[in-house]
Parts: sequence; structure tokens; C-alpha cells
Amino acid sequence: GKKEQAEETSSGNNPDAKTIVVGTGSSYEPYCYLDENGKLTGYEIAVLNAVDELLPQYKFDIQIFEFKNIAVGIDAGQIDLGAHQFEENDERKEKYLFSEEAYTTYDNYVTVAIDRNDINGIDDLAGKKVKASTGGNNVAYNLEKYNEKHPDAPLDIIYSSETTEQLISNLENGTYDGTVLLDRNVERYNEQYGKRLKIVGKPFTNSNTYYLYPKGAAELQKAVDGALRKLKKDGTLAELSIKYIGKDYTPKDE
Amino acid sequence: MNIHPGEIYKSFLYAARFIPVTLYITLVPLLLCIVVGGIIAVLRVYRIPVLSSILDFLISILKGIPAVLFLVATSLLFATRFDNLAKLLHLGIRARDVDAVYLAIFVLTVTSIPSLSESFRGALLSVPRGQYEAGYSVGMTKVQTFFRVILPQAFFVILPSLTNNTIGLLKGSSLVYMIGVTDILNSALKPANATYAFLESYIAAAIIYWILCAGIELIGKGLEVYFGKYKRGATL
Amino acid sequence: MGPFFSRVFEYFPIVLRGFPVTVRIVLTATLAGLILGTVLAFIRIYKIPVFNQAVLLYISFVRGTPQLVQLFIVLYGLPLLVVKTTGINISRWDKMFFVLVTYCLNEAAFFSESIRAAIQAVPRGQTEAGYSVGLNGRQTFFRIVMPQAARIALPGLGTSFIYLFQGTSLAYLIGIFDIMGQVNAIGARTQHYIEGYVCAGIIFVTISVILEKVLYRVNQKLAYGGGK
Amino acid sequence: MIELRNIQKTFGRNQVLRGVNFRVEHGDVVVVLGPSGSGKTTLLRCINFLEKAEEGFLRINNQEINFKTASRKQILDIRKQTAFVFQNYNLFQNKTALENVTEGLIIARKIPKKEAEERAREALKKVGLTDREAYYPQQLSGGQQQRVGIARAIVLNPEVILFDEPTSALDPELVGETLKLIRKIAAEGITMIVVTHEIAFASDVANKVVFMDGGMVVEEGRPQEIFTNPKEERTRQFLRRILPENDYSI
Amino acid sequence: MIELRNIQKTFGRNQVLRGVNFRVEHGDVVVVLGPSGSGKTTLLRCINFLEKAEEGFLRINNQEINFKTASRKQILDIRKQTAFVFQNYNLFQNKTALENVTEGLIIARKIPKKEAEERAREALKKVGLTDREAYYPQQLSGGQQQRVGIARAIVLNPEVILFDEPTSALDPELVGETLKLIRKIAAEGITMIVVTHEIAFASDVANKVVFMDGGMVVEEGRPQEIFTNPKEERTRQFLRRILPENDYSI
Ligand SMILES: Nc1ncnc2c1ncn2[C@@H]1O[C@H](COP(=O)(O)OP(=O)(O)OP(=O)(O)O)[C@@H](O)[C@H]1O
Ligand SMILES: Nc1ncnc2c1ncn2[C@@H]1O[C@H](COP(=O)(O)OP(=O)(O)OP(=O)(O)O)[C@@H](O)[C@H]1O
Ligand SMILES: [Mg+2]
Ligand SMILES: [Mg+2]
Repeated sequence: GKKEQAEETSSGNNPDAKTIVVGTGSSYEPYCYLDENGKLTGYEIAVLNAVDELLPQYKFDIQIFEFKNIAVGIDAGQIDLGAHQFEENDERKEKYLFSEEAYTTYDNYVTVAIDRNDINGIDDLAGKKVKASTGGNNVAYNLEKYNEKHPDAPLDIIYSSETTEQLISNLENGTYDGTVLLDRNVERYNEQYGKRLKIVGKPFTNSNTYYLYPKGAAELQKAVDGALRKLKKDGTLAELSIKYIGKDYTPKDE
Repeated sequence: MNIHPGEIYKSFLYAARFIPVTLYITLVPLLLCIVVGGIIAVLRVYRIPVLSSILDFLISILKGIPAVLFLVATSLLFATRFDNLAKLLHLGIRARDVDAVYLAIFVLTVTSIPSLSESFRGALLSVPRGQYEAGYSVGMTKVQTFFRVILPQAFFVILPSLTNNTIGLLKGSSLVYMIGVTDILNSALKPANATYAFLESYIAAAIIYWILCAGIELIGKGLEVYFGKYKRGATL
Repeated sequence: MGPFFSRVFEYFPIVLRGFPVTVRIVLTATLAGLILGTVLAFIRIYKIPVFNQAVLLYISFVRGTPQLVQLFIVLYGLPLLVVKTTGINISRWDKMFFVLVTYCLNEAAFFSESIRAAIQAVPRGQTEAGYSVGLNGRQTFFRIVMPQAARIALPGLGTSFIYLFQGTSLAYLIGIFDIMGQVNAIGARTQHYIEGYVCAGIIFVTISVILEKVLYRVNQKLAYGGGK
Repeated sequence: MIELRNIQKTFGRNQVLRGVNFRVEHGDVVVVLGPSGSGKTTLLRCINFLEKAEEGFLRINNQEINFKTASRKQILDIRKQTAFVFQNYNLFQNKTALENVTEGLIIARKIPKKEAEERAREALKKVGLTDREAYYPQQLSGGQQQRVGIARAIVLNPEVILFDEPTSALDPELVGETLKLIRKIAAEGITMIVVTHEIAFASDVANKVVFMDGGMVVEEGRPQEIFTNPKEERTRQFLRRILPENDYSI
Repeated sequence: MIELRNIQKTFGRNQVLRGVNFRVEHGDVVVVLGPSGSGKTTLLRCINFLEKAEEGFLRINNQEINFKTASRKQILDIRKQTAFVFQNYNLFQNKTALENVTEGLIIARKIPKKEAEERAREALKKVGLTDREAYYPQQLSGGQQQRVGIARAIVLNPEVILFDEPTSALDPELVGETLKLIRKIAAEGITMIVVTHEIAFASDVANKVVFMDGGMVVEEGRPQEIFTNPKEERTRQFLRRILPENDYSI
């Protein structure tokens, strides 16, 4: 029952509306996840619905895929728009089209166990074990980039995809010395598991998230960008961010 | 289809470096499973009182526990309790010093035991009673008869399912990415971090897996011929 | 430990929502896998030229590659094939369809080998006895050989059946929430995973223990007076 | 009446039947004798089309069939006129004694279940197994299984019943019983071809003995002739080995 | 010398041996006869401890063993003095003919491999299989397999060899050969207990015939006595059924 959610808010009264298959995820709270009733919800969904509302020529059909499989679906030509807090970089831009308009800020910080005082920034992690995961957004990418720039004092990047609880325990017992997380995610984890993590130093990366399209979807991209701009301007986007994520994490145009 | 062969190649090279890791976390558990699963099967086949009923029950429970539950629970317990235990025992070792590979091997072994032991049991049961009796009748003990007569014949019977189990373990071993062990599948995905070329990564991984599995099958067939040499040219 | 168990209790009904989905996948895949697997087994037994080689390649592919890749092929490749050959666009069909097809094809490959072994284990004399009383090939197979092969294949099929219950998580990757999918969804929402896994474990262990008993009974029934 | 003409059968490069000819009159009992590997089993199997001969003709009553060109329909027809009793019984393991006997009637002959069961019970009675109809083969002794096999054959009311060493897998005490039963059926005028090494039975019951060797009929004749005064050296040699007045000296 | 006293064996609630007693002198050949299910196989198996009798004594030469209290060591000791030739051969399927024969010598008797092979070759020569030593059981005919089984038994040089229907799974032509071989071994003065239905063999080779029924020895004596003039009605009845001068009338 994933299609109904899309239909109830989309501008479904236009019979000529073109159906756009939107791929999003189901396991990234508070962006896209299932609520207690099994209903797909979150910031991504709310923003998509708001965008859909503004575009009578399109009808969004929101479907759930695992993060990596959204890209695969786009490659296969079966997904028209991916929405899963995608960050852009040059390599990705070669293969895919990103929205011009960013819709969330995405600032990552070095994160360590709360009683760990020897690490105050990324440089302190040189030679130490830093946890990252493949198939995610830009963290691993930027850590590898960091190592390329610091070949003399590289990080020991360990790839893993454990559950939150495992991650916290491993940071505590020293299996990992640190990792890189969104500040707001660290807050959430601390809410769930007691204050056991902290962020240190200045942001490791400042970036934003975008929608992901196949190359050649410029028309759709333009239209969605337009809608996003409108939502930013009238404050809807900020509202949604506060409602779902807790604070206003929408990018402010310089 | 938007597929970039160059990305496949890149992923392939990345993943190929981790073939030894995957083979390691496949073959070590396999060997352990053969030993432990074999012993369990023997205990059950010889119907050792009490013990064999307990094992029957444990195996059917273990069959039901999903590998990821076992993996996550083990690694959590390990992460949170090991240091205390080590301190208690005055061991110098700490959780952070233990390579996750060992944890992976432990989990993969335990979760593969039921199917291995079931295969063994079937194979042992397929050796006719008369073979045991022939051994006893020439004065061999139970143990001698088992190792010299029963096991070699059971081993021939078990080979096809052993091949199956090995392939299952090989493919199933990618699960240990959840505790930070990087194998073929997960290293194939690494270049895709930068490019989102996940499809290409999966294709690269599939090629490697397919080659490895074909190799395992070939070895299995070879062993079948070797251990089945007593069946060759059967006239009756 | 208190909150841990209360969370297990809290999540259990949610995890249970995935049960019908899992059961649907397991039953469909098993049934269709058995039928298709039998056909493949026959192709292998009779070594039908070309088909035999194709089946060998197919089995080797299914055994040798990650299931996820097989899902991609079914999810994205099958619609291409169908649209090219028949002009029907199935790419927008319910994703459950593709999951079912993937699992069916997968099970068929694995089953076909056990089925083949089981059929070949029924003594040739049984077939001949069928012929000698005037049954034709089909009648002999369905009335004489298959019931006996069923008993031989049963333990192996039963075990893979039990494992299949735990192995339906491909569905989750494309947004269908089986038992494990529900566990993951809970984990994503609450950051508590292990409690959900425990719920799933309880369900799977129960199934495993019950199935073991059922299999034992069925096995007795198929023993045709042969005892154990 | 059954007539075999020039039956030839090759396995790989091994010609097992090299042109077998003989004729059995209606109601006759023919015993086929011969050393191991001489092709006796293969011959019976060819008659029942369990094996397809490459050459030769089979005539049952007025129907003649050419092995080379036999169609599926003809094969089924022939099978309806012949029944086979196997050396190792080959009962359907998944069916009770009664079901073993009704199977051919209901499925191949399309006889209604009720009538089939009646006829099967009669056949089981004839072989003395009325009280075992609900047993599975695995619950029956060898002798009982073989008797079910015979009931399964006679119930089809075939023109000829083919027996392949029907007693060789039986306990010695049961051999007599089973042979007695076969004799009883013979007395009803059913044509039979029996491969057996039981000389006493052959002398007593057979109208004709056929001695085979190397895929050919070496000698045939009435039992008394063959047993007391075989013409061929090969026959004599074989009988010397097999007759109970064996000499165990070295 | 072997002596059995009061051997009792029960399967579940079914008492199969009800106190069997008999005695075999050194070098004697005893043939055990009896209807199916009378406990002949079980008796042999008990002597070889393939089955453990609940009651009774077994004496081989000067060693006496109480079945009730037999220790592992005693059992292995007894097995060293007895050898078993199985009805269906039971050769080690994974070993060549030669290895089948050496296995007991090397593993159980701890005889050096080289010497064991020498002795095994001798034994194979005795049974006429010199040229088959490298063959696996599945590559041998039934008769050849049985002869390897006999070689495997005699090579152990046991006090007594137990034969359980050694010819019943063989082709009729091979029966004579195998019985000849057993006679040859008997001539060497090895004690043997042979379960067989071959009356001609028994009359010719046995020093003593033991007739069992219902788990007990009904009658024993010299073959001529038992076959021509049995005392017990049960023996007479059995012999009537089994003797080749069978009457197939109904
Ligand atoms: N399916 C087969 N493939 C190849 N060779 C076969 C096959 N069946 C029989 N033969 C060969 O054909 C020859 C005749 O076999 P057949 O079984 O007819 O002999 P038989 O006279 O019945 O012998 P026996 O008395 O041992 O039963 C043998 O040499 C045997 O090895
Ligand atoms: N393992 C067992 N469990 C239960 N009953 C058994 C077992 N072995 C033998 N019996 C029973 O013991 C009785 C004697 O069997 P045994 O095999 O000794 O007879 P036998 O004289 O050798 O007969 P045959 O001539 O048929 O070989 C039979 O009723 C048989 O069913
Ligand atoms: Mg034959
Ligand atoms: Mg016996």
C-alpha cells in the first residue's frame, strides 16, 4: 500500500498528468520511514507531496527502495526521481542529473564517545579507526578524499553497516575511535540511548542534499526546482523541516 | 539501461582484492562446521542417549534463529561485555584488539551448523548397516570402523550438499559487513560511493561470485570423482 | 533489561504484520518452485538437448550470483523482455509480482537438483512395474514415482522451506515489508534493531519447531508402512 | 498363441539377443533356462516392451507387431495382453496390496473402481492373501510380496504372463509355495513364459523347455527330453552345473 | 572347540532365541537349518557380538564369556576368534578386494602392512581372485564378492568362521563354485558354522546338522540321520518342503 499515500495529496484531478515514479527509502528517520501504523512518512515525503501539489502536469508515484537501489532504478530507467537525502559531487554528476535547488542542509561532524577527550577534530583521528559505510551519502567519499590529501597521516577507514546500538558500543569500547555523523542524528541517538556520543570540532563537511534524476530529465528537474524555490520562499520548506526534523535545516540562499 | 562498463571494471578490481577475505570467512567456518556439524551428526546418528535428544531440539531452534539476529546480538554482547569479562579474567586483551573477522567466523560457523549437520546426518544414514557390521566382524572397534569405512562412504554421499553449503556460505558471508568485515560484495560497492554506480558494482560482484561458485562446483565434482572412485565402472 | 523486553512486546505486533507477506512469498515460491523445479529436473534427467545446457547454465547462475542481482534482472530486465516480445508493459505491475518471480526462479533452481536426485533414487523397477500393468509414462510418474520421490526429497525441501522464511528480505529492498522488513522499519524509526530481530527470531523459531514436527508427521505418512 | 521371430537386441556394442525364435501355444507353460547373461531377462522385457528390440516380430493371437516400427498405441496394446512378474517383485511401494492389484485395472483399463476392487479381491484370494489387502509392500514378507505381484498380473487377464525368476529372491520354504501357485494358475489355462532354474518345477509343469545361451535358443523341447537327454553339449554342461545332484568335490 | 550355552535374545517383546545350546568340535563343519524366522541369523550374529544376547555363555577353546557381563575387551577378543561371511557379502564398498582383506589384519590385528598384504594375497589366491585384487566391490560379480568375503574371513585365521546363507544371493550357476570353495576350506580343518538350505552340500560336507525352530534347537545329529530319518515331526515337515523332490500338486 505505497501508492495511496502519493495519490491522496498529488494533484490527481488532472487526467493528463504525467506519472513520475519517485524512489525514496523507508529506513531513514526522520526523512523517510514507516510510522507506528506502517505508513510511509517523513520530511522527504512531505516535501515531495508539497512539490507534487505545485505541479499539476505531474503526478508523483512514490515508491520505496533501499538507498542504493534508487540509483539502480534510475539506471534502469524505472525511477524518474530519487529522493533520499542525496549529496552531489563531481563523479556523481557525470552519471546523474542533480536538482539545481538544494532542499536540506547536511553538515557532518566528527563524532566520538562522550568520555573521549583526545579527539577534537578530524586531524586527531589520523592513524585511528574511523567508521564509515558504503552505499550512503558523502561521508565515506569525503573521508577517502581526506586521505588522498593527507597521505602522510591517513585515517584508518573501516567500512561497516552496524545498527546504532552496535555503533555506539564500538565507539565506547574503542573498536572505533570516531565516525562522522550529522549533528542532528547524534542528538537523536543520544535521546534514544542516553547521552553517550558527542560531536567535536567544526563541521567535517558542509553540504546540502538534492534530488537525483537520470540524465536527460531536465524538464522535470526544472519544474521541480521551480516548485522547491517557491516552497522555500513562502516558508513551507522551513515549516516542514521544523515539523519533521525539529529545526530549520533548509539551505539559505546567499 | 545506463551502464558504464568502466565502472564495472573499477568495482571488479576493488572487489577482486577482497576475494581472499571472502574465501577466508567462507572456508574457515566451513571447516569448523564440518568438524562440529559432523560430530553433532554422529552423536545424533548413533543416538547417544539424552545428548542426541538435546541436540535434535537445539538444532531445530538454531535453524529458526535468523543469522542477522545472531550476528547483531553476538557483536553487541561482545562489544559491551567482553572488556568486563577480560578484566575479570585478568586478560590483557580488549574488544577493540579483536579483529572482527574472528567474530564473523564465529557467527557464520554457528549459523551454518544446522544445515551442515543435517547433510552429514543424511549421508551417514545412507551408509548401509552392513558396512558397520562388516567392520565389527573383522575385529575393528566402533571408532576404527567409523573412520575407515563409514566416513569415506558418507563423504562421497555428502559432497553434492557440501558444495551447496559452501556456495550458500560464500554468498551468505557478505552479511558480516554489518560488523565491519569488508568482503567482495561490500568492497565492490566502494567505488560507487563516489559515483552512485551501484548497478555496475553489483554486476562486478556477481561476476566474481559466479566465477568462484563455478570453481567450487568444479572442485566438488572433482572430489566426487576422486572419492567415488570405488563406484567407477560399477558393473552391478 | 526491563525496557528491552517491553520494547520486544511493543514491537511484536508490528513485526507480525510482516507475517502474511512472508508467508505469501514463501508459499508461492515453494509451490511454483516445486512445479518449475520438477520441469527442470525432467529436462536434466532426460538430457533434452539445448534445454539441458540452458538449465545447467541457469542453475549455475542462480546458485552463483547474489539474489539481489537476480532481483534486478527480474525487476528491470523482465519488463524489457516482455515489452519487446509481447508489447505488454509490465514494468508498473505491483512490485510484489517481481519479488515472487525472483524467489520462484531461485527456488526452482535449487529444488530442481534435489528433485532430480529424488526421482532418480526411486528404483527403475517401479517405473517398469507401472508400464507392465499398462500405465503410460505420465500416469506412472504421477501415481507411482512422484509419491515415492516426495518422501526422499522431503527432508531437504523441508529445510530449505524453513530457511526461506528467514530469507525473504529482498522484498524489503524494494519496499515490501515482510517480517524482516518490519524489523528494519522499526529499527529505522526507533534506532532499536535488536528488539525487532528478537521478535523475528521468536516467530522463526516457532515456525521451525512446528515445521519440524509437521515434517516428521508427513514423513511418517509417506513411509507407506516402512516405519521410520 | 504367441510367436517370436528373429528378435534382436543390442546394448551399446553388445548384442544380447541374436535372433530369438519360438512359439508358445495358448495355455502352454514354457520354461526358459540358460546361464547368467544369456539374455533371458532381456527377452522377457522385450516381449513386454520394457526394452525395445531393434529387430523382430511378435505375434499375439492375430495381432502382429514389428519391433522396428511399433507405435505407442501398439505398444500399449501389447502390454495389455502381457503381464510381467518381476524377480524382485517391484510392487508399487506407495500402494497397498489391494491398490497394487487395482492400479492397472482402474488407470490403464478404465474399469470402475468398485468393479476393479472386486476383481482384485478375487485375485488376492486366489493367491491366498485376502487378509493382507490393506498392507503396504514393506509390511509383507518376500513370499507375500511375490504373491501380490502374481495377483497383479493375473487380474489383468492377459494372454500371457511373463515370470522372470519368480522365486529366486524367496526363502527356500516359500519357493515351493510360490511355484505351487504358478502351477495352479497354469492349470487355469493361462499361457506363461517362466524363466526359472527350478528343474523340478520345469519337469513337472512345463510343456516346453527353451534353453538359451549367448542370446540365442540353443535347444528346445519337452522337459523330459531336455533334462534326460539333451542334444547339445552346451545344454548338458549347464544342466550338470545346476542340477541338485551336484558334486562338490574339487 | 566352541560351546554355546543357554543363549537367549529378545527383540522388543519378541523372544527370538529361547536358550540355544550346542557344541562344535575343532575342525567340524556344522550346518544350521530351519525355517525363516527361526533365529538362525540372530544366533550367528550373537556369536560374533553383532547382536548382544541377554543371557548365555559362549566358550571358545578355553576362554569363556558370559553374555550378560561381557566387557568391551572380551567382545573384541571374541571377534578376533570368529569371522563372519555375510549373506549379502557386505564388503567395504570404499576399499579394493585386497584392502577388504587386509583391513582387519592391519587395523584390528596391528599386523604390518607388508605382511598383511602378503597374507591377503595368499587368501585371495585360495579363493581364486588373484587377478582381481585391485577391483572395488562394485566392479565384481556377486560370486566374486562373496569369495572376497570368504578371503576376508579366512585371512584372520579365526577359530571359527560363521557363514550366513553364503550362496542365497548368488546365481544358481555360481552356487556350486562357492560351496566348493567352502568345502575346500573345511578340508583345511577350520571350524565352521554354516546356515544354508543346500541339502546336498550339508549331506556332503557337514559333520553335524542342527535344526532350529522357534528360537530353539529342535534336533541335531549327523546329516545322514537328520535327512533320512528325522526324529521330530517339525523337522520332517520342514525337510519335505525344502527337499528338491518337491511335489507341486495343490
Ligand atoms: N540395460 C543394459 N545395458 C547394457 N547391458 C545390459 C543391460 N541389460 C542387460 N545387459 C546385458 O545383457 C546381457 C544379458 O542380460 P540378461 O539380464 O538378459 O541375462 P539373463 O539371462 O537374464 O541373466 P541372469 O540369469 O543373470 O538374470 C548381459 O551381458 C547384461 O550385462
Ligand atoms: N533387529 C531386529 N529387531 C527386531 N526383530 C528382529 C531383528 N532381527 C531379527 N528379528 C526377528 O527375529 C526373528 C528371527 O530372525 P532371524 O533373522 O534370526 O531368522 P532366520 O532364521 O535367520 O530367518 P531367515 O531364514 O529368513 O534368514 C524374526 O522374527 C525377525 O523378525
Ligand atoms: Mg535375468
Ligand atoms: Mg537369516
